[in-house]
Amino acid sequence: MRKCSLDSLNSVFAKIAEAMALYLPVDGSDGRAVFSKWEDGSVLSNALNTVRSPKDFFFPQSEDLMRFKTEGKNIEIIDIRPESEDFAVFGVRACDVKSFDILDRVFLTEPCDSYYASRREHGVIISLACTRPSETCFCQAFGIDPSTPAGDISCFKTDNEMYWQANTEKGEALLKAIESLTEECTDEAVNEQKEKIRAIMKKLPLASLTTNSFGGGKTTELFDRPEWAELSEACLGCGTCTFVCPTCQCYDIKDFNTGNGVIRYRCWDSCMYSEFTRMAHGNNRISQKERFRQRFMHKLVYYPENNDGLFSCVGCGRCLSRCPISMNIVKVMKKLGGESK
Amino acid sequence: MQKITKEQLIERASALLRDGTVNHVLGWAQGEFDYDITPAVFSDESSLTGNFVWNDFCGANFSKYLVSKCRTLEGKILVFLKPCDTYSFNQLLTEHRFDREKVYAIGIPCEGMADIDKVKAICGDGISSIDCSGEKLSVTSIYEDSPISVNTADVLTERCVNCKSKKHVAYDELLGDEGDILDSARFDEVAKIEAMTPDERFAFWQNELSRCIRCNACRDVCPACTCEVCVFNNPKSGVENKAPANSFEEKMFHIIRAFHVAGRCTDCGECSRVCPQNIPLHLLNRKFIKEMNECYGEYQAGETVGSKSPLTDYTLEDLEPGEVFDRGDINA
Amino acid sequence: MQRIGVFVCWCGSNIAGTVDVVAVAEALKKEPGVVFSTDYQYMCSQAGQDLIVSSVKEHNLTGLVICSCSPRMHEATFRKTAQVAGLNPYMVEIANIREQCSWVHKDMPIGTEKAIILGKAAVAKVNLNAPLTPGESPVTKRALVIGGGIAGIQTALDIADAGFPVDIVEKKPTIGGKMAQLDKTFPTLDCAACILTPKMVDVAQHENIRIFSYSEVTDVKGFIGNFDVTIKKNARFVNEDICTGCGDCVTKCPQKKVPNEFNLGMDNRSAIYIPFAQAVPKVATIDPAHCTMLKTGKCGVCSKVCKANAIDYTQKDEFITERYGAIVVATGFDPISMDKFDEFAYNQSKDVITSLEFERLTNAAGPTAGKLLRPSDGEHPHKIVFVQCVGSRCDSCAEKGKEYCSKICCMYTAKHAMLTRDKYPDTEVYVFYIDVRTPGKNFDEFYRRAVEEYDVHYIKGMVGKITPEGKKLMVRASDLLDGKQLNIDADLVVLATAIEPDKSARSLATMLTASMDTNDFFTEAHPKLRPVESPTAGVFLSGTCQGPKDIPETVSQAGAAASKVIGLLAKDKLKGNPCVASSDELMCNGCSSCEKVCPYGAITYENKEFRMPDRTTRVRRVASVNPAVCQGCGCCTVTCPSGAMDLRGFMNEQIMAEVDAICK
Amino acid sequence: MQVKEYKPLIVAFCCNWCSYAGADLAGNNRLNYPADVKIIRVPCSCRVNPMFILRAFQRGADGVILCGCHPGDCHYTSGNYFTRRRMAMLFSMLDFLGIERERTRVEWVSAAEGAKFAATMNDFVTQVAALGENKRLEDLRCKK
Amino acid sequence: MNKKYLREDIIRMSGVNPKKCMRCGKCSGTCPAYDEMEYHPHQFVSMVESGDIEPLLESDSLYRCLTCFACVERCPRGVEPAKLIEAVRLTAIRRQGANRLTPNDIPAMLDDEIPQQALVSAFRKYTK
Repeated sequence: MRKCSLDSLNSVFAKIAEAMALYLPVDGSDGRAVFSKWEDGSVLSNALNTVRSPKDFFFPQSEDLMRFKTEGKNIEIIDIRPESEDFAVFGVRACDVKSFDILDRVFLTEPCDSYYASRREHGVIISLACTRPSETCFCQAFGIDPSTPAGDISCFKTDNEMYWQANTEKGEALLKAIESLTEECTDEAVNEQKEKIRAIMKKLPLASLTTNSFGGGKTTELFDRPEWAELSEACLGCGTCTFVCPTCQCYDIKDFNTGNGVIRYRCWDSCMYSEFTRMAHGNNRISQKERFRQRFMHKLVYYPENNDGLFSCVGCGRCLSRCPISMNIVKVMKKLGGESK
Repeated sequence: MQKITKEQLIERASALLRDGTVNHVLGWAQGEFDYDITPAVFSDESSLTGNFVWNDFCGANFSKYLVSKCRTLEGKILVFLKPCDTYSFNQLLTEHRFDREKVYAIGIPCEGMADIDKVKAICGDGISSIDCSGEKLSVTSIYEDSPISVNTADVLTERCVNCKSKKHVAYDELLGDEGDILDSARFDEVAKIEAMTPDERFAFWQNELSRCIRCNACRDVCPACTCEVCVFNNPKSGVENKAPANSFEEKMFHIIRAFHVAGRCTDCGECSRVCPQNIPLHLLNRKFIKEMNECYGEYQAGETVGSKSPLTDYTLEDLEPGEVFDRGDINA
Repeated sequence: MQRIGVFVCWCGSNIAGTVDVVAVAEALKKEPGVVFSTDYQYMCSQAGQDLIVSSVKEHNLTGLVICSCSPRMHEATFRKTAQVAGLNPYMVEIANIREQCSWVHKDMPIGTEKAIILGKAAVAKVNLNAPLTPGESPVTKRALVIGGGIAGIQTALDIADAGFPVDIVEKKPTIGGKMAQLDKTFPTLDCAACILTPKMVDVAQHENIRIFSYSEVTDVKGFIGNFDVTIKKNARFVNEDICTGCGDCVTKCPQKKVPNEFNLGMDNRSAIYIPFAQAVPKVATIDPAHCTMLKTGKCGVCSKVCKANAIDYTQKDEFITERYGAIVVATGFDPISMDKFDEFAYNQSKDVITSLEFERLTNAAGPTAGKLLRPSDGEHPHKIVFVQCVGSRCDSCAEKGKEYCSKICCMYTAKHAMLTRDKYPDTEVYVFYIDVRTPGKNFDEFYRRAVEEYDVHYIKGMVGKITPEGKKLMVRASDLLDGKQLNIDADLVVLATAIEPDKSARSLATMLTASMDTNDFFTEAHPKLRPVESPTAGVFLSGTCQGPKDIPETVSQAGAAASKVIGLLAKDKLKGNPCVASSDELMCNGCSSCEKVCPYGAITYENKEFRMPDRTTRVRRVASVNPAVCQGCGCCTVTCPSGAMDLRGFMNEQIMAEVDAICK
Repeated sequence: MQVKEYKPLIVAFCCNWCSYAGADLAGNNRLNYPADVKIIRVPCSCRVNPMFILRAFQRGADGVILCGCHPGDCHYTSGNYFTRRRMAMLFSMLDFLGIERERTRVEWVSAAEGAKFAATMNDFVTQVAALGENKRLEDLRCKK
Repeated sequence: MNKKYLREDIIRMSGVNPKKCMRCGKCSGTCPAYDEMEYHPHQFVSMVESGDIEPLLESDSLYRCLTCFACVERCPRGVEPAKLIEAVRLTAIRRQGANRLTPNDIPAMLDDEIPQQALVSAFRKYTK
């Protein structure tokens, strides 16, 4: 384990930025934290987390896949994929780090999504342990320990120091690069901090939330529960929850005719939208109740069923704070029997 | 603190349910915390007593829900309307969007709603409860030993800071006292932007709109957006897309959204309230309102049912588009 | 996918001089959907059209792009060609590479590049064209003529003679109009009444004509072939069906001090009156503003003397709604007010009169029984000054008069001068003119006779000022040819006042959605080629409502309007313009925005049952466009927030495809 | 690479009854105006949806001008009055967003005003050319 | 001064467009000073239009115009002959480089009959 003083953090970031683009949460003009590219003087945000998740770096909201040029009856396909360059994302919280496990299982299993894979390959995730979890946090329900985040490098921030712990080869290499600006240290202070955080976690209002009623094999039990109607009653059908979610991975592929050829691109889609997966015969989920149910069944039942019991929610709490009508996965879980003790 | 209490509302709603005047109540339901309140339909007294809530976080405008609920619910619906909600209510009636016969509207006074993000800016994360019953908000946090006292005025949502009216323009029954139409400073922010140079304005909006994630929350919450199929969902419209692919699309979405509601927007402020990216969308709507007021005479959408909006009307002497820029301060 | 043929016209050197037509044809070959592209010298010639027809057959074309002159010139031509070739005529688009390209650009490469782009836009549009079929609407075989002057009378008679029923709406108690007030008519000097009153009688007796006198049109709805018109029959307090026109009531009426408008206020009539002896319908009318009975409830003399029992003091205004296939506007003219022309002392002296007043003074049925006497003292005037162009040909900024030439004044002034000299050879007559305009059959000969045979003093120059001095009127004027100023002590001055459209025309135009020019004359659909039709389909123009005219011209226009109406009424069905708005009911949310902006009232709402995506049925309010009423402006399409409303032939997608093609 | 002379691309929406005929008259009278102006025929100026204007800018237009009958002369009696309000509002919104107001214009051109049409187009092209390329409402994907 | 320039200058000074004249002569028909004038109001208009200005400058007619504006008031075409005459007058005065009337001339002209207004008007007319 290595450490540097918080005062020297800027020069450490500068060093990293020499080698690759570095992104970190800073306070945006509206006062909310946002990941942005490090420039000299960028100040690490004190906020718990960003509105948009770090998913964006690996699976951007909109991305051009290829171009077609037509002349007469000929079509030319042009690969417009830019060369992937190395980059690092600093300040990824434990929950968000976990989201990459979930995304990887979707995008990296065959057929592998080469666009995502290339970014995963070139991206270094530098996580940051939480110090002040929010009332909306419920990562522990999914077995995530916010005090000990994974990632290529795990960082821990104390009052005066930043501690760096490499977990992967990529992480080792990066730590090597900043070796001159950090010093070797013990993990004593870090452990002390971890205990403190774990104590706070117990006090959180959502600490008692459990996933006992969910998981693979629960489809028949949950699918026709009458509560879905009430839960989805007020849902506006907007895509806020899906777009701020670090684990939502649905997208649509569309062609855009520029007038000088066609760009094929993909962009996030949302299962909350009435046009989602619309087919020639129409929509298969015809009301908002079904669309609403789909989202939560997917996160809590279908995904774990196909992925060794792994839930596709990490408890980051973004949807809790951003839903226009304050309906969210926690309310769903509680209603359908997610609280025990 | 709201002048009318949760108990008064529950009592009145229960009575109306009991005597069969209404079959359902559109109200606010208690969430996990004191501030995450969800609109809900209550169909019996016990659910009202168990879940109904009325406090400083009941921002949601129920007018738009009437469009769908009048179609799906059997019987008559009681809806609670804050003063600003009543304008949307009328505007929707003007546009024949729901069946007035199916609705029993109770106007309730509103002292302004609090913005949880503003509360958190003061108290930080970790809020375990907020007591709205006193003069000030009393915020309890897991990180603090004793509750933090917060001035309601400091945490009002933007739309409530510039509240345009405390008067209800539509209701079947009014609980509490009727208020007045207020002299708000709601156009000041617009004027400030107008006073910028074009380059500054461009930079300002570039920064704001670049944050848009096209979640459509602004549209989906908007009581003026009740199209059967939105142009942004209709591939034939030529503007359909699911993501703002670049800065042009960000701007186009917001220009068209604002233009489509121009003359129909009651300035209820829901768009800005729900924007997860904190984009001041209401400023675009207010720009249109300000412009139309100045060029074509004062008009408040939803003030009366059946009125003609400035864009579906004209006079022979209207300003030319070029003159609109050069008109100076015609009200001065 | 369409199979489009592109035809690039040289228009001789008109296009080919600045645009490389071969290159245009070649470039457009590469556009999506284009399977054939060629150029030809004159595409609109028979050979050119044959080329199009044969190419359609040979290449199995489904759409045509003609790169040629303006669509305003030959769109109709090429649509017919397409029809001959078996295509829907609306599968043709024109790229305007003449008026909007070769004629405005000089440089060949630039012109060619632009022509290609315009061609691409047309190709892009045709790719999205759909066959359009005009809707059909029935024709109500009845015409309405608004105005019962000579124009309205002639139009009504001509239509009625062709076997179609006609209604005339006249706001005065009698038909006849201005012509009934005239004495003699130029250039033949036959008496106006002698030629007009038989026609009025014809109207009254015609089995196909109904007269709504003392009535006004208050509302017009509908469209060509199907106008629903509300006519307000003003209460005349006399039962028209019973009144025999005997005139006993008129003689006995105690209230006799009402200015007689038929004689322009130069004498009085009674409160119950028949405007003149030959009035049609010849029935009495009570003027409610002056009738003692109606004002105070005390009198009732007329009722007592009426043997037919026709007086009905309780009569109310009556509203009649009738459907018409065609409407003819014949609202006529009025002389302008002289109030603003202080220099002519019209309001200061009774002996300054207008020409129309002069007509009444010389008319045997007029206030002086045809004797030319001064209105002030009833003496015979010995020196009369006629002033031409009073209020006509004024600059618009002068704000007093009218910018146009009133056309008839030169001739009637010559007539007045001649008649005066003929009847009263002891009278000196001066005519002040700016120009004497006499284009017309026997017109100049007539004017020359006034000068040469009747010794009328024509003086080139304008009267500057008239000052009443004692019994005389001092007329100061310039004689431009002699270069001197004249001061004439006239006994009577006659002003040839400008004429203007009747005041009721403006509100009528709004009801009819017919356009007017800045002077409130009705605009014709085409100034040369469609002079008797209004741009609003089914509305026709007769007489001076369209512009100043003399009687022969009015009558010929009236006949022309009638023949257009007959042509329309002879049809059983009308084909509409297929480029109309239509609402996609699945998208429409029934918000009523479109209804608010439609100038034709073409949009209505209905509750329809729909099957929803969630397999329920729902009754929804949706807009529906009456294709026969819609004129295709497209205003509704922009107002519709959901884009449910679209315009056939100019669909959103088509226009955006054009934008894309131009901007790529 | 040779630097290409900057030529603004102007899309002109012309109503069929007045302005399109005015443009034809400009042609009949051989009144020159830059070829950068490309005319799209619409039945009435009120047919022009703000979306068309944004679309033109998106696709690379540098200026958009709308021509219709003079107020009071609309073939459809009132279309241009609605145009006048709509465009006044749209343009002022574009201005509010910092987009150059000189890129948009509404001009009333009658069928008799061929000279006005040509003069308007000459003036508008000069005005737009002075601003240079449209950068604020461009869609980079549509660049050549 | 060349003829063309002179014409343009007078037109510019007066703001009058003589082309609008339709030769009706109403100005001359209305002119109270007609008989005093060698050239009459309508001739001013037509001579300025044709550029035949020298005779006007030489003529005494310039100073016979009372500037009563009757011609301006009554012209049906809005030509405003009096303004044109005023401009010709001004040109004549400028050309002479001297005022036709100086304050020194006044005492000799004074008598009890002359109203004050006439003096002021004379100054306006005869001085630059």
